[in-house]
Amino acid sequence: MILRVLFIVGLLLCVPSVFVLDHALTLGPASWALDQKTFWGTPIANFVFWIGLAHAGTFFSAMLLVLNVKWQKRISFPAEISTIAALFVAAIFPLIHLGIPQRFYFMFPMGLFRHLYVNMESPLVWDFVAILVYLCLSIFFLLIHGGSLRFPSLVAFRRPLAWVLFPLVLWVHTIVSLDFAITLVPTWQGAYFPIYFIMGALFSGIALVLILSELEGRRLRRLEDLLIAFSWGLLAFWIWEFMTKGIWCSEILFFGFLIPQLLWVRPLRAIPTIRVVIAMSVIFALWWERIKLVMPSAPEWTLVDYGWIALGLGGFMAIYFGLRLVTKRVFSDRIDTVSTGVSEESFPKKRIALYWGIGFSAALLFVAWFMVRVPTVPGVRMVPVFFPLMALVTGFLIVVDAFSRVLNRRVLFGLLGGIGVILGMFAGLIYQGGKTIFDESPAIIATEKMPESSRPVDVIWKSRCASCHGEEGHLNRKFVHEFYPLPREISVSRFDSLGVDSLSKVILDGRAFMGAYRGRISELEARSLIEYMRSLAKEAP
Amino acid sequence: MDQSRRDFLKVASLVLGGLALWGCRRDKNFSPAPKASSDISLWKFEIKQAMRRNIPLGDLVPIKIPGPLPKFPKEINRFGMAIDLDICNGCGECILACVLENNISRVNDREAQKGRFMHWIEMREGVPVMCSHCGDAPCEKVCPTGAAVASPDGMSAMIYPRCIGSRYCGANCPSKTRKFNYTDARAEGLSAKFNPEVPLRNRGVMEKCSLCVQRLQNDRLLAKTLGKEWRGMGVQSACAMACPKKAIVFGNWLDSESPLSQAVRGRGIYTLKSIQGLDPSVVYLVGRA
Amino acid sequence: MSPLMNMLACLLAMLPAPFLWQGAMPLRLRGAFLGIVLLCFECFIFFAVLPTYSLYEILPLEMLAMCLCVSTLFLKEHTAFFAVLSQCFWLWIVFFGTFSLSYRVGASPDYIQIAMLVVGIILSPILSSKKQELRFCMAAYWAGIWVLAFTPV
Amino acid sequence: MKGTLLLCFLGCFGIALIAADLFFSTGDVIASKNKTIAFSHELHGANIGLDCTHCHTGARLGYKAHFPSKQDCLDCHRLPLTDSAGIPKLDSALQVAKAMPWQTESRVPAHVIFHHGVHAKANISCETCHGSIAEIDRGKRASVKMGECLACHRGETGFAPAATDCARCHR
Repeated sequence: MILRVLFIVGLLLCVPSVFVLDHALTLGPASWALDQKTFWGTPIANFVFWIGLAHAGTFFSAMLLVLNVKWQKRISFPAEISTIAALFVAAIFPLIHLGIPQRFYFMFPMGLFRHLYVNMESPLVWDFVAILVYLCLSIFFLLIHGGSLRFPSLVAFRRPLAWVLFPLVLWVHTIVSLDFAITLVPTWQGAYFPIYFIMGALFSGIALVLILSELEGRRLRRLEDLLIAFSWGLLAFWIWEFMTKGIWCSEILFFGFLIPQLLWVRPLRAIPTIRVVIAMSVIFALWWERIKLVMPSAPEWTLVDYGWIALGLGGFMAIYFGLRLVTKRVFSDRIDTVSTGVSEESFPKKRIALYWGIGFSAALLFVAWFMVRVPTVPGVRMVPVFFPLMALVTGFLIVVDAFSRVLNRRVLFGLLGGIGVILGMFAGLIYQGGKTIFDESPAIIATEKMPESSRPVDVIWKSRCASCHGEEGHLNRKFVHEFYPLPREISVSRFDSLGVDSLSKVILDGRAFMGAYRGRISELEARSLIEYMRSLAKEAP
Repeated sequence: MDQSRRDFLKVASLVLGGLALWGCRRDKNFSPAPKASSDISLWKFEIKQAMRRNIPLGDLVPIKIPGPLPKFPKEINRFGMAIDLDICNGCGECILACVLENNISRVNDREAQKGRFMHWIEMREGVPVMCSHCGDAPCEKVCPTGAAVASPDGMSAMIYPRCIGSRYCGANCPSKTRKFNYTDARAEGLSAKFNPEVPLRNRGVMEKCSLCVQRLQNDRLLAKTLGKEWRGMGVQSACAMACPKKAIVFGNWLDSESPLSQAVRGRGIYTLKSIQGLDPSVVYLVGRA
Repeated sequence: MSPLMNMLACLLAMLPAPFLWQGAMPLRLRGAFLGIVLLCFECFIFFAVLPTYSLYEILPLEMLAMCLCVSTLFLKEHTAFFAVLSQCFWLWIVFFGTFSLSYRVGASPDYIQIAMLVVGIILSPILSSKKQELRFCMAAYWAGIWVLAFTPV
Repeated sequence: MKGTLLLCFLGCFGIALIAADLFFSTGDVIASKNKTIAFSHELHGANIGLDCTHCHTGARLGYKAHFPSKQDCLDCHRLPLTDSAGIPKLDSALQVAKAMPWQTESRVPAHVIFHHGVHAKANISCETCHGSIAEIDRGKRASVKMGECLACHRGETGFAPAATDCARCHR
């Protein structure tokens, strides 16, 4: 019942979100709090926040599965759905952030028809790749999990896939942290950011999963313990932020550290509302932390900045609770208590090792190809995309293997072929890129004066005189002899007898069949043309 | 039943009508685009407005004379500028010249209130500040698409059609001299094509001082057509040409005969403290060395 | 950072290791304990090291990583697994930390330290025998990584 | 089985990629013919050996190749040149023509500079981009695709490699 209510609340929140989205896309980045000094604003902060929340799902499903933590089964399915919901929401924000959102595909790390390659040194490219891969693998993981209800033999593939996701999720947030850590912005600096960001992401994620499990009517004491443990870890980081950069934000410490300490008090902990409120306070603290991190000195917020809250919450709630309701209806409650006869250990180990090998070689091949095409990029700067690409190939192979065991051959071929065609078409579209951009009406080419100062005389001769007089001064017989009496052959003696003045007059004003060139050839040029003709005459036999 | 259907239709048509109206608000018939004006006094007024803002300059620190770029060791040209602060009185003529040369658009009143001007040159405490064209430019490293890219001639170039507006370059620029096109200047009639050689920029792309790349390109192409070696002698940026006191000198750092090399001889070379380690090509001259 | 402080940091990092996984502590207490250990490391670095030292920002985390590495020697089971994990943690801190520094400061990552860590990750499953001497060897190896990574300013 | 599966996937991917690539690539641009005065490049060029620069005066030196002015035509057409029946028609058309009879829209976007002179200096013939005279007479326009520009500049089409730095052509 409560799920349904929250789903409707989420949908209702989507209504203002649509207006916010429309407003933001119509007006562009001018519509939220930015200026010519602060270029990254609330969308980036919200992106970091939501991608952090997304990590919780993977943490509870994949990481704890790998680490053999037993109680993860009780929460893993809702957590996985929350990952996908939060990832979709997170993916919206960087797109809105862009000045020209429709050009987002420029960040695909592939060669283009225009011989353009992305800048592999930029963390945004790593980000783009890593998040796409993360989204794909989270969907794969959920597919295997859901599919294992129908085909119990799929359970065996959960653990290998979890081993792909476990480092990937850490990698993704490390890359998000590098967006900031590599810059020259004083408040964004910190070589410790990768671990700091991962801790923050997991902290907020745990709080989210606590809320979600309360909504399912379950209480997991471990989650409360984890919340306390992480609050101390983050305290250490917040203090370190203060020690290294002098950043101190008491709200964050209050909501993010002090309030979670209430969980030590047993009677308070026993009340579900208190637990949820504490978790919300943690989530709020981390949201505010991201805002403070991205824009320490914020220009005045506009309605759009506040609208992101509705957009994020509405989108997340609509997707999460929608999916949750659907899965509940489809699988009833079986999904939450997966207990099949198949052992999770019985996956084909050798074959999985082979898949890792193929993934590794594929990523290596990509890096090698890229470094040949763009030799200026130092190889070590390609490391951040290396692992996600490897994970994508490996994960894809594992999923294909898993489903090839349970699905009908024809269905499988059809599915894979269809996916191949769709992806191929996308790749072709991106490879060709957009049409040539004529931002302005094309310039009209008409006769204009050439720059007269520096025209070399031989070029003038070729363009103006050679059509009749010939390039070498021997007449262009193809043209002249048919229709005109032949012009006189030029000779040095003739030149000297006529004199420069009278000859230049002929050039400028014309004579007999020769046209006048005044206005198209300057007097100075006429004189140098005569010099040129004289030199041609000398060379003539 | 009938009643409720009627109600539903009423509500639905109201909602649809509202949405249609909402959708029309961008329609040209509803809000016709203001007429573009190329009256220079409008730009002059805006420059005055921008100069009234009191932007702190920060410290200036001495640096070594810019040399060949490590990225392009074989190049014989590295263009740059020196701004003589002993002469400059901050009159702002350079900003106007820059605007007219590079077709820099105006901003609307709301943007002006927020101080989001597009001028590539900005007066900070009476000192003209523009992109320094760093040799080790942080903006180029973080641009995801390669729209901010180093040119062998020492410019840090901006390729507008390749820019997706991630604004990472602007965030990572320590001197904050990059300008983002927040407004759709053409739609609002705020831009004018003073110089046919320079394209107008769209909303959503970054721009900044280009070191008058069009002048360098034209000169280079002419020299190459005539088969001459090109050292950029005789090219001047718009701001250098416009400066009434000749405080801005444009030239080739690697050519000992260029006016730039002549002007900096024996002078103290300074730059903003925030970019001191980034090998800037545009520097300030203060006092004797 | 003076060589003395470097050695001191190494010792200090090993100090809490035996107590990390001792007894049956609830998860929240253990977490809080780890947080406080990290806080102590930070305070030490803050007072003992000048911020101009390029690795300053990641030193407390590196100390924590080494502490975790050494603490695996006192585990009863899964020693190798957790040794690999904590060395991966260390590698992660060093690699991505110096990676981001390479953009800002221009220094390249310390490949010797990274290589030693990778060797450690490969070696620790092999060396995970119960023999006391081998455990000592691992601890010495980690201390060696710490000391070798130090670059006098 | 799994191998065939992956082959099927990769095959479909590749075929779709090539198909989409061909589908979205832009073909040659054919301009509508100028109606006022018919002009045959073939008659003027190959037939009587006129250099392109006789009419397109900027082609060897300038930034743009330019179109001829009426005066440029009249250099030769002041006199009856052939016995062809078209000549009187042409004469009367030229009589009433504007000073600039031809105008055309540039295919080069405003943010790109293409300098004819520098390419002529590097011994790139006009046909390389504009096609043969017969093709030009059919209305083909020079193709301006960055991929094709760069293919030459990288030395992939047999010409000497040239600058591939963005700011050489973009502004």
